[in-house]
Amino acid sequence: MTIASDILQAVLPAMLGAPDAAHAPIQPVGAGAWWIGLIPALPLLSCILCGVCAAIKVKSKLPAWLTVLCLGISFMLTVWMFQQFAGGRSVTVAWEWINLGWTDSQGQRQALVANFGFYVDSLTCLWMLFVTGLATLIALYASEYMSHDVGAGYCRFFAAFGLFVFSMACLVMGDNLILLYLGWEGVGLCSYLLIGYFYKKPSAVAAAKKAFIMNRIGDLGLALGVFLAFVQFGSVEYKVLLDAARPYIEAAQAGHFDEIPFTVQLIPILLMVGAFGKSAQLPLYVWLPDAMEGPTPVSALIHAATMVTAGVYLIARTYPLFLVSEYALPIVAWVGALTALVAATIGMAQFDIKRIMAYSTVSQLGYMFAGLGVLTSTGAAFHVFTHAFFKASLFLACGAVMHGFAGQLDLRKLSGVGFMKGWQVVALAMLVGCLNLAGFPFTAGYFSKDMILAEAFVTPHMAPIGWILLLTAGLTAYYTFRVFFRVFVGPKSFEPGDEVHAHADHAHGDHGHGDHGHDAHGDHAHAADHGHGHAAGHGSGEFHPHAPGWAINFVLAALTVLSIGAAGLYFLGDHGGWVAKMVHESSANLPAVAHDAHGSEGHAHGTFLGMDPHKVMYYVSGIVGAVGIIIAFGLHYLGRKTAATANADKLVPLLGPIPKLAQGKWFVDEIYDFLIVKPLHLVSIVFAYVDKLLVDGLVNTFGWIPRAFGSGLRPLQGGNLHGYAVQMAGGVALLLLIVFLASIAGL
Amino acid sequence: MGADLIVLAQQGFPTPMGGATLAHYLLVSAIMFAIGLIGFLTRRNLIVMFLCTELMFQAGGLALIAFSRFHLEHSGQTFVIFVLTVAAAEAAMALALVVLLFRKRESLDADEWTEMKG
Amino acid sequence: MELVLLILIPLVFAALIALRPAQESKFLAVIGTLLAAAVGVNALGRFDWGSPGAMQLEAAWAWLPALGLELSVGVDSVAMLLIALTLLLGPICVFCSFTAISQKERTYYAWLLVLQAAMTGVFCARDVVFFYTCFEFTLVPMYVLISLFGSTNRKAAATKFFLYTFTGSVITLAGLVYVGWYNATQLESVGIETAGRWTFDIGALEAAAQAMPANIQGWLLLAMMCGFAIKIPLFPVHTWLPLAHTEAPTAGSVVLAGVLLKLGTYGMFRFVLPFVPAAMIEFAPVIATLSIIGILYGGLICWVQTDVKKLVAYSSVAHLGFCILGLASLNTVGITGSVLYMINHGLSTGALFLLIGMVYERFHTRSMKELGGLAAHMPVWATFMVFFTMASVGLPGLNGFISEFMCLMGAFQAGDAWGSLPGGTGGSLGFWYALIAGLGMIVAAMYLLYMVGKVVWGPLVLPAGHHHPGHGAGHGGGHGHGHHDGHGHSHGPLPRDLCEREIFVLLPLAVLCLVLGLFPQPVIRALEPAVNRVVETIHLAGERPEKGHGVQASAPATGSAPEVMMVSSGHEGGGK
Amino acid sequence: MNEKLALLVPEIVTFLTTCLVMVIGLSPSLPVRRSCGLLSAGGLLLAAIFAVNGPAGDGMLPGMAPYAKALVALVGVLLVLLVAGTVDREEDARVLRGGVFDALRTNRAEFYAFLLFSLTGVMLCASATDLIWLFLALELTSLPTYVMVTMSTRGTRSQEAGVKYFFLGALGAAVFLYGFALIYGGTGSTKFVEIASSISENGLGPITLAGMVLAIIGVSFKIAAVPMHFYTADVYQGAASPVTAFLAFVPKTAGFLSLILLLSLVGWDHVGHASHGSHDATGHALPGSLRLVLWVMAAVTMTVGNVMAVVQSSPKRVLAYSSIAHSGYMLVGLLAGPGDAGATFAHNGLAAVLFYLAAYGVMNVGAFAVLAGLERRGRDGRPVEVDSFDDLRGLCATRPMLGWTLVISSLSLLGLPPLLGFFSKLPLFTAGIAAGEIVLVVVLGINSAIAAFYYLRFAGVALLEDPNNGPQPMSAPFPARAFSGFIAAVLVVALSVFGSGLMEASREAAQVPASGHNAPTPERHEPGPHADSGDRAETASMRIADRN
Repeated sequence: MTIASDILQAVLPAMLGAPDAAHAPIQPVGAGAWWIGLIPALPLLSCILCGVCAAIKVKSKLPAWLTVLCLGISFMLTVWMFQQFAGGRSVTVAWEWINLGWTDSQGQRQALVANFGFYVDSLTCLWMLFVTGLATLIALYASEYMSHDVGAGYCRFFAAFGLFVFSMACLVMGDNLILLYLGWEGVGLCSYLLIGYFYKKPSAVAAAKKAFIMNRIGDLGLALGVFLAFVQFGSVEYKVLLDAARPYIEAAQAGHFDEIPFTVQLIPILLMVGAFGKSAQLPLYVWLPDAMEGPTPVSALIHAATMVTAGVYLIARTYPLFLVSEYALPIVAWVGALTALVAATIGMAQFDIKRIMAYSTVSQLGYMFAGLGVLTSTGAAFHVFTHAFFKASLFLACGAVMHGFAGQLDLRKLSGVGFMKGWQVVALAMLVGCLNLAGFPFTAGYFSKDMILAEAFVTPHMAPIGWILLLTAGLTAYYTFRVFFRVFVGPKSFEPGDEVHAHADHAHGDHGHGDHGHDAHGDHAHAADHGHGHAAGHGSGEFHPHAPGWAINFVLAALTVLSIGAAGLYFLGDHGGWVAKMVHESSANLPAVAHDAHGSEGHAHGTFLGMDPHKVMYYVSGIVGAVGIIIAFGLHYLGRKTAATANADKLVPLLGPIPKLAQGKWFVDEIYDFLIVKPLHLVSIVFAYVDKLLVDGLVNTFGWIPRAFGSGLRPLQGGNLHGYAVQMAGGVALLLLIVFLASIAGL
Repeated sequence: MGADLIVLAQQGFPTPMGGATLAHYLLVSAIMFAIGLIGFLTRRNLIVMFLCTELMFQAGGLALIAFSRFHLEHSGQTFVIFVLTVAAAEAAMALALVVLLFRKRESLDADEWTEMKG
Repeated sequence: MELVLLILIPLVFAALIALRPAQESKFLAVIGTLLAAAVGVNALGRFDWGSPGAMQLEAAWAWLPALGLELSVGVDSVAMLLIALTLLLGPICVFCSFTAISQKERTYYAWLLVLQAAMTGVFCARDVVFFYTCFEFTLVPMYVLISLFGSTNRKAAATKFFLYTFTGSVITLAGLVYVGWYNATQLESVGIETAGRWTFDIGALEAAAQAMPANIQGWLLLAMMCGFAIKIPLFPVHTWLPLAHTEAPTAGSVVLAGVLLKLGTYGMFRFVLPFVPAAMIEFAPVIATLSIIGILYGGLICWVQTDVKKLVAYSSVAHLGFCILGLASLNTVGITGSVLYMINHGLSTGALFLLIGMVYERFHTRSMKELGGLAAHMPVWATFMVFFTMASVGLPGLNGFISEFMCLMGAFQAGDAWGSLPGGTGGSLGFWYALIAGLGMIVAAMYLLYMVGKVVWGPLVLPAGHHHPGHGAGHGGGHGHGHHDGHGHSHGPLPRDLCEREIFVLLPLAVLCLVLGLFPQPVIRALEPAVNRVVETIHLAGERPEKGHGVQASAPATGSAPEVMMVSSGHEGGGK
Repeated sequence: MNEKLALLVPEIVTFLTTCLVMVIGLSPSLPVRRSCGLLSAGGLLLAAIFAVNGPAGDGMLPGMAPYAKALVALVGVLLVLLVAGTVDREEDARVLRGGVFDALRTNRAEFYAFLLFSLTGVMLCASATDLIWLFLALELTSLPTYVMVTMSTRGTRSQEAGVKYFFLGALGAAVFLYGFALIYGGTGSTKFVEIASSISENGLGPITLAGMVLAIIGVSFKIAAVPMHFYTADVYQGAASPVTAFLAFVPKTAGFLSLILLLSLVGWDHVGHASHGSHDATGHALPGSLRLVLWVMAAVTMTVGNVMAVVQSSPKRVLAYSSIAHSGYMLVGLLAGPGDAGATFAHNGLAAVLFYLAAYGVMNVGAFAVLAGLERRGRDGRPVEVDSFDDLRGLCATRPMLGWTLVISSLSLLGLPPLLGFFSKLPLFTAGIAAGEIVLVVVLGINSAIAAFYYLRFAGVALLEDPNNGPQPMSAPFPARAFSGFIAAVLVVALSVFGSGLMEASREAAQVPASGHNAPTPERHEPGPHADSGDRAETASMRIADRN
């Protein structure tokens, strides 16, 4: 009868790969260990320590080491947590946060309870492992990357960094939706602070603001979802919520969505709005590319690996709620697929390598959403996991380039970087990352993408999504390798950027220095001042790119290894690998249907061109990826003599306005600006005037009335005895008349 | 109310008084009052104005006497004596005031005194 | 007795300040406010947090007994917490004025203390007239502070402030007196203990007002809201607030935002909700709609301001809209959120005004066109600014979040559609109210980040005439000379960035913002019984809409049919 | 006859003082002449003591006479202090310079005598039991004030004020005299008791009604209520400030006492005429037409007074118009009436009026004392009164005592809690609401807010403005004036804390005897604690019965 019920009926039995998960009773919620609280606490501690460093004006790399240390311990604790608690469900309550009770109309006691507590199951562990692990590595990377800014800015950076990890930990580990919300907005704040790290650049400030506000739009949806979840189930705690949704799952599986209350079905739709905001999905994705204004480690950690996957996490965490809604998952799937495609098309036409990576992030997030939507939470989670590593490594490689080439990110101005001295590690990391992203066979990205693609074709009615994703996979491979072929191989050539922060730009954030530009140059925008000054100072041709140091190389190497190694997870354990096992043990699992047969037979529900998608997709996606790479090779490597031009340029005129539009990001920002921001601003101005003239004017009118009356009556007080007498007599007469009339009226 | 007034007005005095009823006296009294009032409102000479107020006082006095007779009760007449006294006192004051004012402005026009207004 | 001391101490010190030389006044003010705070701490300690819903620390003295007045004080947890807020802001206001106020110090500090006494009085009053007395008397010190120590347009602002709020509250008084009369004369036959006696005791009048027919309750609601809505201020009677804020001195703005506006919301909590529950149920959508208009309209106006202080002032309109929305939701979560909002808004917005005042003291401008990128110039200030902005935005983990979230949640819960669901309370608001009010969260982010983006971030802009201490040597020579505090500045005692005193003023607020954001539960627990008391009242009124006389519940036999008909027709009348 | 005399002891004491002052004032010795004021004050104090300890009156409201007399005498003391130096200033100075004393050129004796006469008149109003008495008392109150106004300064303004006051006053007197005549005609008696019983037996006939209306309107000249208010601003401005203070209190008190008495002839318990809220089943209200007249008068009076005050630039004119507004407020109390038999203070509108009179007297003295306490050199070198807000600027800084007196008085007049003005307005609220006049109470409330505008100006100018740069006004060389203001300010504060006694007194003063023409409605029970007032009412009625 409906798409979703078909999907469920078809797929649910198929998904029950692990028989133990299928028939296991609902696990009781156990008590966690006290030290779990340390996992979020340590990053917070590092944040506080960095704040102290700022206060006592530390001028060394101490904040970075403190952060790395704290995050490292936190990571180790996470590993321990994984060993101790994965597979079960446990809650550790740090303290009572909100507990407000009342008696409802039936005389029942109800309470809004949200503790500062941590819910640990496999999903938590899965997420926390890469969050803390990557955070540690990237902090290490940043210790070098940000070294130009040692001082207050350095402290600020690492404080926000620590706070981010804390917030992310709350988001992932929180045992209720409100704590998740805390983490949710907390990561948003850190994102805001870090995007706006170079706060003298108006574009950075604008980007930070945009990110926060776009996220807030999503947050509103999330908040409403939380409200509705509470209203419906009387709790915001996972341990109640997830179990409370279970009774409805059976109805959903039977296709009887009309038996499920509308409010229950509405919850996931509201929650998903939040997820769209945080994970940069249509239509709220526009903030993420702009967020690249932040320092590259930030882009790597927050805007590629961790924070933006919070939306995926949210849906995975509340998967039971999504399963009982008729439209929620199809919407998620479609939004994800379209986002993947749109972002990929934009990514193809960009020249700024960091932006390309940003769009690829959006695109890959779309993949993950599509994966969730086509009922492979495993695939989505796996893709999150692999993506975290390879995308971080890609970003960090880009960051290394940016660091080394004075902020140069234009792929038309860089070429053959991989052949320069000291850049081999970067180039290798880049290559591995690109292969992963392109879905080159036997890379981690290949497996995780395959899982999603295959399920898209398996799931009934979702084949169009499969096709979109397949097309996107090809586009992804193309634009990924476009970057690689243009920047890292080919003739050696470069043009340094205009931002030489590596040498002299102590201005960022170091308040003491911030104003020299003013004395020297007057009112120019600050960042521009520096640019001009230094570009002139270095002269043309005198620029030597400085190759990354040990920290950057180490981190890149580690990430490269990890992203290769992540592929191995697919083979750990059976049927989908380690990640699948983790997911099945958690709330993201598709629950068992008690009554029907299960096993791999169910896979046959959807086909890919008449074949079993699970079997052929490995080849199909591998071929698609390879085709993309080959096209990129042809268009951007073959016969390329300079950095600026390539064979692809000849193609551009043939495509008409499309490349321009794609390069202009389909002008979505402009459309938003025109349709929403401008009118809203206009309305605000109108309101301001209305307030001043109408609302306040009305008040002033009321204030003016007595005055007007008084002025009006003044002539009656003409000072003339006769005038007074006449009026008195008139008044008497009038009163007598009143009495007369009143008497007649019978008063 | 109007009807009551007519009934009352048509009642004769308790003892014949040449056919004059209370209504006649009241009418005269009212006319006196009205003349006084109109005079007060229209004349500018302070002395004339004062006389007009006296006329109004006496209109009240006339009404009192008429009622006193009507009720066969003496307090109204007593009242009139007092009214006359008060009127005399007022007259004395009025004259003093008028003299004072005349000295200042060489005029008895009430409209000369409009310094304060508003 | 503590409560009376809390009122008396500031008054005594105000008198002392008036009598002693001007040089001593600021120290006397410090001592006075700190002493009051110490007594307040003692009162907090003596307050029995085990039964926070009950009136405690009560004391009463006869006062014009012929009029039935009583100088009676007593607090429940709501009042106690608001008193604590008042007492906290007292020393802060004094400290923040040390350098800002250099003339007429005696007048300034004395009136500041009088203001504190009056505000404390409002919160601890248990007698309507005493409440009203303090409520009105806050106007005088505020009037003095604005019109003596404000900026250019101060006279007009002060007058408008005074007259506007005064006009409204006179009508409120008429309404409350009406309740007094009702209690004294109309309730003899029904079984309310305090009825039939001329009294202004809040408890007694509460019982009396609840016993009123619905249509009269409607009128009473209107009358009471005249004063409270203006004070809050609720759209569309808010226009005095931006003006007053913009013109007021820093401490004035802090008190205004921190406590004075709360008099209105507290009044609603203390009088409107429990007095006229039936009418409140009926008019909740109206009040909620107004508050939502205030949220969005005020927020959007903020967005196009260029004066920072005006922006924050309008943001109060928006914020208080959330507060009222919470009250109008008429359920525990909403009202608790609202009460928390009263405290939180006082902390965060008060701090924002302090911060703006500190900048104003240095640059004598508040225009965002003339100020920008101060993070480079005043990093400590910028840190606080961002912190308190985030508190004001409602960032989770800071205080603003809990209250805003709960206000919205309350409104959401109060949906008629989900009256029977476990988390729903039923009511006349619901999804759409929460959704549209929730847009205010986005708008809040828009305007506050716009402000921060202009003032804190971005390229450094200082007003003309405020050249940063130059190094002359341009780039090369500049390194390492970054911390020439105060060098080259024309305004004597103030360093470039915040001095210790200013940090000392801000720190407690920041700490409280954090603490209330992360550990709100003690407060919530304290509020729960007090709020639930009110909610149950409303609940009772809602359960028996057909019986206008709530008291008839206790004597069901008296509810004869004609009377019921009359009351129900009155009910319709009240709805118009 | 003799028992009647006992009731009049305060008046007699005042009158004797008057005689004494008239003689003393002509003494060639300056110190003796100057003792006129002290002597008057002493006499008034004595009168007040007699009034307080004296017996209740025998009129319609037996308790009102002692209260009103004491009130008038005590406020009179303040006024006597305030009028110090109003007359004979130049004459005294001439004598001091060595000039020969000329009894013809001194006005002190007359001035104080007139003052005391006028006060005597008010006292007599309070104890009036007869229309003739009332008429004479009112005239005794008014006539001296005409002279006082005219002679208060040597400028033409005083004379202009005098002529306007006198002529319009005469017109008003003619109106109420005619009204009295009609009342007499309608009821056949000038005695209040008989009039009241006639009205309660025969109803309010057309002639009596017309008489009542005319009398009310005529007497409202004294209280400066619309439409008889036109003289107020000009007269108040023209008279010297101390005399203005006198005018704002004394004739107004006389007027309200008379109005209370006149309305008590009709009574407030006309059941069934009340058209207000149906929830108010007491039906205690005046007959509809009178109610309507008073309602309109009250609403219009307070509104006109306030809106006119808002646009004035002279402080004295502001106070004059505000005085009109205050009369409007008090009319609400009058309209509300005494409430149920034995009603508490809060329900008793008449008590509210009586208390308001006391409060207004005190606040009014405070405000005018400040104006009287200052002066400027005129163009001819003579001292002239201050009559501009500029002269009041920064008064709290330059002359703290006067300044704070002004601030306290004006804030109190504004009705700001916790000052006396608020606690005198509150009973008007309560009584108005108790009488079901909710709309009128709201009008009253809004008017208080309008009034805030100009009173705030007084307070603001004195407290917040910086002193004038130009020539400063000087203190008037009569410390008694400032002293009276100081006492008034102290009283304003003190009465707002300890005013309960006065409130109780005014409540007792405003008791209408229960044995009146209409028996109290049976279902309303009499509260116990006020039994003594019942006793008093009973004795009064017995007395009435005796006399009959």
